[in-house]
Amino acid sequence: MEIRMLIGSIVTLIGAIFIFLGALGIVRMPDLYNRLQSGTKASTLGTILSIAGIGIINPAWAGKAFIIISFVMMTNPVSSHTLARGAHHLGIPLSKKTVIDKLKEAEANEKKEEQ
Amino acid sequence: MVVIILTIVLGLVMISMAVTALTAQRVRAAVLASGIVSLIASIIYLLLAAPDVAMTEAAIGSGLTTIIFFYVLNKIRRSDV
Amino acid sequence: MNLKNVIQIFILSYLTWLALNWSVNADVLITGAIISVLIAVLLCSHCEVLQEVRLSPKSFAYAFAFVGVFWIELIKSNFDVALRVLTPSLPINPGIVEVKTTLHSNIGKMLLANAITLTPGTLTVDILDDRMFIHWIDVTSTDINEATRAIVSKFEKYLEVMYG
Amino acid sequence: MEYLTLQNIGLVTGFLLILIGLYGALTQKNILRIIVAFTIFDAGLNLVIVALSYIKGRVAPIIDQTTGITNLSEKFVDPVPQALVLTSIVIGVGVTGVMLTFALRMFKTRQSLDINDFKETKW
Amino acid sequence: MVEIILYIAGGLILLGMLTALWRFVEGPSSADRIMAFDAMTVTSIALIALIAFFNNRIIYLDVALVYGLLSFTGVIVIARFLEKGL
Amino acid sequence: MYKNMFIIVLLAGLGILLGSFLLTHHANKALPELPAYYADKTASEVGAANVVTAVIVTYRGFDTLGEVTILFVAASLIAMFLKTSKAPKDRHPRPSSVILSTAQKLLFPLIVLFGVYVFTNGHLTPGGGFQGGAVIATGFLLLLMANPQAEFKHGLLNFIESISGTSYVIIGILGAILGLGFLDNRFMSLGELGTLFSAGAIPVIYSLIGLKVGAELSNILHHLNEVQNEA
Repeated sequence: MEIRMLIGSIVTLIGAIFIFLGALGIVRMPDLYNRLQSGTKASTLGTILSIAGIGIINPAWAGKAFIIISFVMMTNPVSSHTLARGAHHLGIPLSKKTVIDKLKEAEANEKKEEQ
Repeated sequence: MVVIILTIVLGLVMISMAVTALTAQRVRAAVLASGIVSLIASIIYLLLAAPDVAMTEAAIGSGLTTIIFFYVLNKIRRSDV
Repeated sequence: MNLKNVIQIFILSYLTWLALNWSVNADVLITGAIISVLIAVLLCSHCEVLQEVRLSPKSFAYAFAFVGVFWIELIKSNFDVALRVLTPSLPINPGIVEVKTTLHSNIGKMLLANAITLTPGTLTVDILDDRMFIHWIDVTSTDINEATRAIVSKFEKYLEVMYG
Repeated sequence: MEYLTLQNIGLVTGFLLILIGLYGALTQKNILRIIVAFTIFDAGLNLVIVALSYIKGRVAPIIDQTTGITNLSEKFVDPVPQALVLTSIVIGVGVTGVMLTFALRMFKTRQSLDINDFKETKW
Repeated sequence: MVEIILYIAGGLILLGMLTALWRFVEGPSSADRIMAFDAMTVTSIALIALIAFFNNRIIYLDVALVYGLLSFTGVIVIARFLEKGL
Repeated sequence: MYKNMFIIVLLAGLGILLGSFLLTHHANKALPELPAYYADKTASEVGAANVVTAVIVTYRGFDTLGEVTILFVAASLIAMFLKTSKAPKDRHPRPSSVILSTAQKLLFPLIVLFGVYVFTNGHLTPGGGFQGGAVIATGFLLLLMANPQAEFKHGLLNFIESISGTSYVIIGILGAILGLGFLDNRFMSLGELGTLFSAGAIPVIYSLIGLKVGAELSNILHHLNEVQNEA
C-alpha cells in the first residue's frame, strides 16, 4: 500500500523533471527544429510519466489515465510533425550548426524537373 | 497555501498574456495570447471548484474561438495579420 | 461498406468506451454497443485504415515486442537529449537526412513516423512515398543507407510483420 | 494576510482582465484586435462571476463517493453562477463568430481593417 | 511523504510552464510561439492531473482529456494556417 | 485627444468602483436559500449527480432553450454573411501529409465516441451537450484539416440539426403533459443515483442538445472553410 504510493509519486516526480528539462531545452536550443526535438518530446514523456504515476497511486483511476496516455501518444507526434512540415515549407531557417538539409535539395530537384 | 501561490502565479501569467495580446505586433500573436488567457482561466476554474465551467472554457471558449479566429485570418492575408 | 473494417472500428470504439466508463454495468454495456455500432456503420464505413492489419498470433507477439522496444528507445533517447540540454556547450550536430522505408501500408508508415517523432533526437519533417526526411539532432552519417540503418531499422522489422 | 484568499485572487485577476480588455476595445484601431480585446473582457467577466460563487473549503457540486449524499448544502459551492457562466461562454463564442464573419465582410467590401474607414453609420 | 514529493513535482511543472512562456513572449517566429503554446498545453495536462489528485476527484480527469484534444486540434489548425493549407 | 481623456476617466472610474467593491465585500459563509435548495433536493427530485446539469437542463430549462436558439441564430447569421459571396472554387491549399490523413482516419471515430461519452454522461461527470458538441465538431474539423476540399454531407448535418431541435421541444412538451411542467424530466423513471440510466429525461435531452450543437458548429466551420480567399 505505502510502497505503491511511494513508487507512484516518484514516477510523477521523474515526469516533472523531464517536463522541466524539456522546457529548458525550449529556451536553450538555437532553432525551431531543435526546440521541437527537446521541447515537445520531453514534455510528452514527462506528461505521460506524471499521469502514469497518478494512475499508480490511485488504481481506480487507471482506466482514465490509460486513455489519456494513449491519446497523448497518438496525437502529439502528429501535431509536431505537422508544425515542422509547415515551418519548413514556410522557410523558417535552420541554425548555423546544421550540417545538411536533404529536404531542401529534394524540393529544389522537383521544381527543376517541373520546368 | 500552495494553492494560493499557484493561483497567484497563474493569475500573473494571465494578466501578462492579456497585455501581450494588446501590444503584440501581429494579430496572430495576439490571438494566440488570448487563447493562452482562456486556457489558464480554465485551470483557475478547476481550482475554484467549477469543473463544468473549466471544461466549457477549454472546449468552447479557448478551443473553438481560436480556431474560428484562424479560419478568418486565413481569408485575410496581409502583412500585419 | 466493408464488413471487416466495420468490425474492427466497432471493437476499437467499444474498448475505448469501456475504458472511459470503467464499469461493467448492463446499461453501460448496452449503450456502448449501440453507440459503437452507429459510429462504425454511419461514420466509418469508408475509412479503410485498419484494413492492412494482419491478424495472426505472430503479429500480436511482434506488437508487444514493438511496444517494448519503443519504450526502451524512448527512455534511452530522452536521457541522451536531457544530457545534451544540460551540457553548457550544447553539443548538437543537427541536420535533415533522408531515409528509405520498405513499408507499403499507410498505417504502418504513420506508426513508424510517430515512433520516430516520439523518440527525442529524431523528428519526421516530411514524407514523400517511401522517402522520409528526418531532422536528426546528432548527424553521424549523411548517407541514405547508413542513416536508414541507424534510425529506421530498429522499428521497421516489427512493423513489417504487423502491417507489411 | 486575511485578504489573500482564493476568491480575492480570482476577483482581482478578473477585474484587471476586464479593465485591460475594455481599454483595448476602446483604443485599438484594427477590427480584429478589437475582437481579441472583447474575448479577453469576456474571460475576465466570467472569472469574476465564478470567483464570487466560491466558498472556502467546499467542493465542486457533483455527487460521488467522496461527497456522500447528506448535508450537501454545507459541502457544495454555489451551482447557479456556474450554470450562468456556462451559458455565457457558449453565447460568447456565437457572438465572436458573428463579429468575425462581419469583420470579414467589411474587409471584403473596403479592403481595410481600420475602424476609422467605416464612418457611414457614425453619428 | 507522498504529498511532499507531489508538491515538488507540481512546482517543477509550473516552472516548466513559465519557461515555455518565456519562449512564447520571445518569439522570434510564429512557429516558435505555436511550439511554446503546444508545450504549455501538454504540460498543463499533467498539472490538471495533479490538481485532480489533491482534490481526490476522478471527474477532473475528463477536463484534462478535453483540454488535450482541443489543444491538439488548435495546433494542427494553426500549423496548417502557416503552410497555407487551410 | 478628448476621446483619450474620456477613455482614461472612464476606466479610472470603473477601476475605483471595482476596487471599492473588492474592499467592502464579504465572502459568503453559507449558500443562499435557492442554491441550498438546489444542492439538497437535486438527488431526490431530479436524480442527477451533477447539480450544475440539473440546474441547466431542468430547473433553468428555459434559459437553455434560449441559449440553443441564440446559437442557432448565430450559425444562420454566419451562413448568411458568407453565402452571398459564393464564387467558383479557386482555392489551392497545400495537401496534407500521409501521416496527418491516416491519423485522422484512426482518430475520427474515437473523437466522436468521446464526444458522445461527454454528453451521455452529462448528469454524472462534468460536461454535457455543449462540450460534447464542441468535441464532435473538433472531429469534423480534423476531417477538414486532412482534406480541405472534402465534400461535406450538408443535407445530413441540417437534417440532424433540425430533427434534434424538434425532438428537444417535443420532449419539453411531453414533460408538460406527463409530468409537472415544461421540460420536466420526471416522466421517465429516475433510476438509481449515479448510474447511466438515471435522472429521467436529462441524458436524452442533453444528447439531443449535443447533436444539435455539434451539427451547428460543424456547419459554421464548413461555411468558413468554403468561402474563397481574398487579397
